[in-house]
Amino acid sequence: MDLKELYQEIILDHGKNPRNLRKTENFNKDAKGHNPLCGDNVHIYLKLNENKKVEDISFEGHGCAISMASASIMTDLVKGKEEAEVKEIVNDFLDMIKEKEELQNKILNEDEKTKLMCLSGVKQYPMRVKCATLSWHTLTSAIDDFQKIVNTES
Amino acid sequence: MDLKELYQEIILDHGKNPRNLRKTENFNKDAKGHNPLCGDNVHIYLKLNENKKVEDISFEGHGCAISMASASIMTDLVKGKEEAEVKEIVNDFLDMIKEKEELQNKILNEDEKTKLMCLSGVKQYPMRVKCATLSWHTLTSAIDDFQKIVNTES
Amino acid sequence: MDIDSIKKEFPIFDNKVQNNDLVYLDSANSSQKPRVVIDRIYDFYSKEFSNVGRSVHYLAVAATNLYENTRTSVQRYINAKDKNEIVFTKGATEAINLVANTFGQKYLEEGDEVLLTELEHHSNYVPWHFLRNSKKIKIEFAEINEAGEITIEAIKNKITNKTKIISVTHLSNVTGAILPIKEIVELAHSKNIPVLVDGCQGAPHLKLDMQELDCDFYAISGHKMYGPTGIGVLYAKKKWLDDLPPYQGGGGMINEVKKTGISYGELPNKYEAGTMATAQVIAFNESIKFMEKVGIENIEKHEKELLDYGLDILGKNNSIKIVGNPKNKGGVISFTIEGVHPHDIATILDEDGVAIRAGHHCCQILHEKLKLPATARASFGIYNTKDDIDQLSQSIENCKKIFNI
Amino acid sequence: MDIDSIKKEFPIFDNKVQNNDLVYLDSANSSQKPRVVIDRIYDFYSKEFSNVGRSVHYLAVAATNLYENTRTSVQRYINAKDKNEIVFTKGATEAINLVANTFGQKYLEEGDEVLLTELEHHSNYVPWHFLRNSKKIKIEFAEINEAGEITIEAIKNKITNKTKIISVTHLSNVTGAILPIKEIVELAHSKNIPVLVDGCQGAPHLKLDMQELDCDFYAISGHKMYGPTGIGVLYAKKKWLDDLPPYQGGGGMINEVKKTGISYGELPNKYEAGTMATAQVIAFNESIKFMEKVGIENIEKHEKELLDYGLDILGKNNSIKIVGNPKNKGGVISFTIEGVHPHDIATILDEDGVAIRAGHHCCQILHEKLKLPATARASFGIYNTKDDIDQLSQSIENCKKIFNI
Ligand SMILES: Cc1ncc(COP(=O)(O)O)c(C=O)c1O
Ligand SMILES: Cc1ncc(COP(=O)(O)O)c(C=O)c1O
Repeated sequence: MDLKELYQEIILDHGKNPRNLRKTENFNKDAKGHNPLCGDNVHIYLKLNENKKVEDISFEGHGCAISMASASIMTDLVKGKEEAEVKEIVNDFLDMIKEKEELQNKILNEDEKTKLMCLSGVKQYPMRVKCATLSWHTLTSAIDDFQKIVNTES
Repeated sequence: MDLKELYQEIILDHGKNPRNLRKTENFNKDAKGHNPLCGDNVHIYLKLNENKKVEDISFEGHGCAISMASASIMTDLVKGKEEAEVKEIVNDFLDMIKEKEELQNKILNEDEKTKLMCLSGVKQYPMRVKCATLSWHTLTSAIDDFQKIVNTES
Repeated sequence: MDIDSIKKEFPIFDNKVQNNDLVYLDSANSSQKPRVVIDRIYDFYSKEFSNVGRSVHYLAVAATNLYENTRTSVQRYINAKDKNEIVFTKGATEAINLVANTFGQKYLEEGDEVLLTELEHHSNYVPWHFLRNSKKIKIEFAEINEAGEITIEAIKNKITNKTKIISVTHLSNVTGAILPIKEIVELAHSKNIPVLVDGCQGAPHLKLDMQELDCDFYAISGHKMYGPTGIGVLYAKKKWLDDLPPYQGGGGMINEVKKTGISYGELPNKYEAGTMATAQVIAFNESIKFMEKVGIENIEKHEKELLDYGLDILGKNNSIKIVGNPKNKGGVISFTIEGVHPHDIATILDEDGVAIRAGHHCCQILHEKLKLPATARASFGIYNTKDDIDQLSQSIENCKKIFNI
Repeated sequence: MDIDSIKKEFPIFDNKVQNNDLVYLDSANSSQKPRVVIDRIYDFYSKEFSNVGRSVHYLAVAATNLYENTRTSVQRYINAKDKNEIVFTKGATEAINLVANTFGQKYLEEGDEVLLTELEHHSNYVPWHFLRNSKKIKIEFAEINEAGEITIEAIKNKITNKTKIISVTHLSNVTGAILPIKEIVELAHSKNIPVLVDGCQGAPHLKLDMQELDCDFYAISGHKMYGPTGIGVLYAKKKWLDDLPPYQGGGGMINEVKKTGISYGELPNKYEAGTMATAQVIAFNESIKFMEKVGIENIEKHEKELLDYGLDILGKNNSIKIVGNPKNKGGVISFTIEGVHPHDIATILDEDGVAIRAGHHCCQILHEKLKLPATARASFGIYNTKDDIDQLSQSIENCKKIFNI
């Protein structure tokens, strides 16, 4: 294992200065996520326009560098995408963290993919996978309008 | 260990043909004993006369050769004794089974003691000690008018 | 199947017990452990020990993975649909208490009925008895027939519109009767009644398929499956685990905890409060794998052969009365000898190294019904041989001699 | 005391963890096991295995005696008055659930209050929360002071004439605060209120004397006392065990079982339903004997030295904030580093073989009060050395470097 791969500059940067760490005004979808193991919390706010495009996305919460960076990068990347595209990106990311070598989606460009792959270092740290995926699971809940709190412990 | 010591002729005899296996008419004291481990049951009936002498003693119940023989020999030996003497014999027997080499009481004669010592073989079989002592504990309860059912598992 | 080489995998048989070879015929009580299980515990404590699920350091991560691997193995072994339908408990007794308590809390009311059978072990009666006291429910017992079996009719006879749950053993630890679980479940489900199966004697000896059996709950003890003590499994359909309240409260089973309220964790955490029996769960994986390696079909076949052999030999002995004569029977022979109390039998057999059990086997209801205060019981495991049964038979002769029969 | 030779008795330290020596600072979570304990389990399964209490054959008798010997050892170790005041459970969590459930059933009614503290582990809150739901009781929390302690005044402040039981930790697994149990018990008893002590962190680190403490209940986890997983102890005064209803139902805890009713067994059987964690109980005797051999005074002294050394070294580091500053403190240092989340600290330390725990340590109430979502925690056991703390300190520096602090 290599810590440097986990804590790359970009992760540390997003972890320390997370983008979109605020609350979207007039959001029309939201969901809360919680990791009971460590107490990490995230609240995702989403504003979809009439064409189901992500007009704005933001989050509030606290957590480790990995979870903050993951939420930060995620919100950056899905902004402006359509709902269906967002879902594809989310699933692709979760598959990659779980088992796949590479991202498969054709929505993100290579730069964006490279950015996202920075989070793949977490695969070597099974207990930290939940940190990286919490905000993504929560985003799915927001889109699907699940009222239940997402809980990554199980 | 030696099975022959445990299953002596006298034990087998008392086990198969227990003395006093009946119910005393007009008993004035009684108690039930139960071993939840194996389901052995005994019910002791006692008739003390006005001088607190054991006018009659009997028992009902079922159990292994050891427990039946023990009840049989016990009832034989305490008949005609005074309440205080009975208690002394009971305690002496229980002490002997527990730890003492010999019986200490001066109430029983040598023949009677020899008979009682036939039960000492059980000391080498810790799980069977309860079989040998159930009726004795129950006799104590009867004398003390304990309403609680005696239970030798603990 | 080569029993001799299987037997060699159980270190206990390398040692003499009071100068005798051990003839262990008490597996229905608890089975012996193969080397792989014992070694796994040793290695885990020696090289890998950590608590699971709570720390992020290397040993904790590794232990957590091992722990969850056992869940996957159990799921595979009993063919459960979902990994999270496997809850670890300290034993079958706790598993049944868990269901009785949580189902009782939520669904049982005064006058409701719980249907058991006369074959049940105390562990599948006392937990329901608690509800008789606290909730004023009734307990009904399906009756055995002459053969010591529970037929589907016996169950049907006792179902009323008040019956809220049926809880039955898979295989009687006294008569050996194997219950028609699939039929019972079908019948029960046709009336919307859930079924709990006490699988203590089923899991070590019968091929299991939860999706085919379709029961709602199935309780297992690890120590009867060549596994460690202190570990059991509750299989429950996911819908029940989602629906029922938690059983014990503590660390690990919560989601969010505030002074004013608590939300509970998701499956499987909801039912695993506090530090679990980590080492035992991890080693239990080896029991499952051991049984898979031997093959449950082979185990069934071998034990059936032993049973037939044993019934034949003991059946020829006129002094012996065998308790129950079920058509569908597992490797358990309970018997009495006229004139010798079962405890005396057990003590005398023990002198030859033959370990059997005597008493009511935690089935007082059955023994009362049979009008027998106690029975002697020989029960089989994968390591038993026909020689063991010959020795049993011979020691019984010795017993008769001592008692002049 | 020669720590090096004591450390050699723990096989785990013979192995590298990811090429590093293991610096195990997670003993408050679970302790490592000495060879005597591991060997005892191995030998028991290999040569002596049998279920206890139920069969009369040789192995069963021997196992039963070994099992009961542990009860005697625990009695001696905690100086309980009576052997039957020792009940074996699967862990402290179960022990607390047992008391909450049975005491709650019998004595708690709507509006009654249970008094806990803000330091409590979830295992000493959730079981009481169940009663808040089922019985409409109230739960009060004695508040911590600035130092992260619970004073006798904090308890006094929250006692009302509705307080029916007080349940408090002996030693906080986060701030390390040692509570004034004796004073709390005296105060409580003067108002006829029983006291349960969550002794999870007390038993492994402090000299115990039940007759002197005089508490009504004391809960212990074996796995934090250098013992196996899956074994715990509930100490309870005999009067309570006689008085309270049973907790789980099953084999072994009954007296007589009939279709119409059941009478329960006497102590200690009443609270030990089903097949217990036999091997674990038997091996736990070795943990007790191991601790007796080292000497609890020596353990206390050694851990105090480590604590002072650790507080000194970490205290000098300006980036580190230590959580709580109790006067009377056990071997636990919880801390935060400004700018690095505890989970990141734990992962980075782990890379050097330093095992600590990060999170809320099952104490969300406390963390909410402290306004800290999570903390990092180093906790000590008998095998830790000052070198371990030096390594901790050095790895923290590495952590700061990665995060550019
Ligand atoms: C103070 C305290 N109480 C209770 C517990 C729960 O103990 P267990 O998980 O062993 O049941 C722990 C340990 O996790 C603890 O530290
Ligand atoms: C049929 C049956 N049910 C329940 C039990 C109880 O299992 P345990 O004691 O392992 O909890 C047993 C074994 O003793 C059994 O044979």
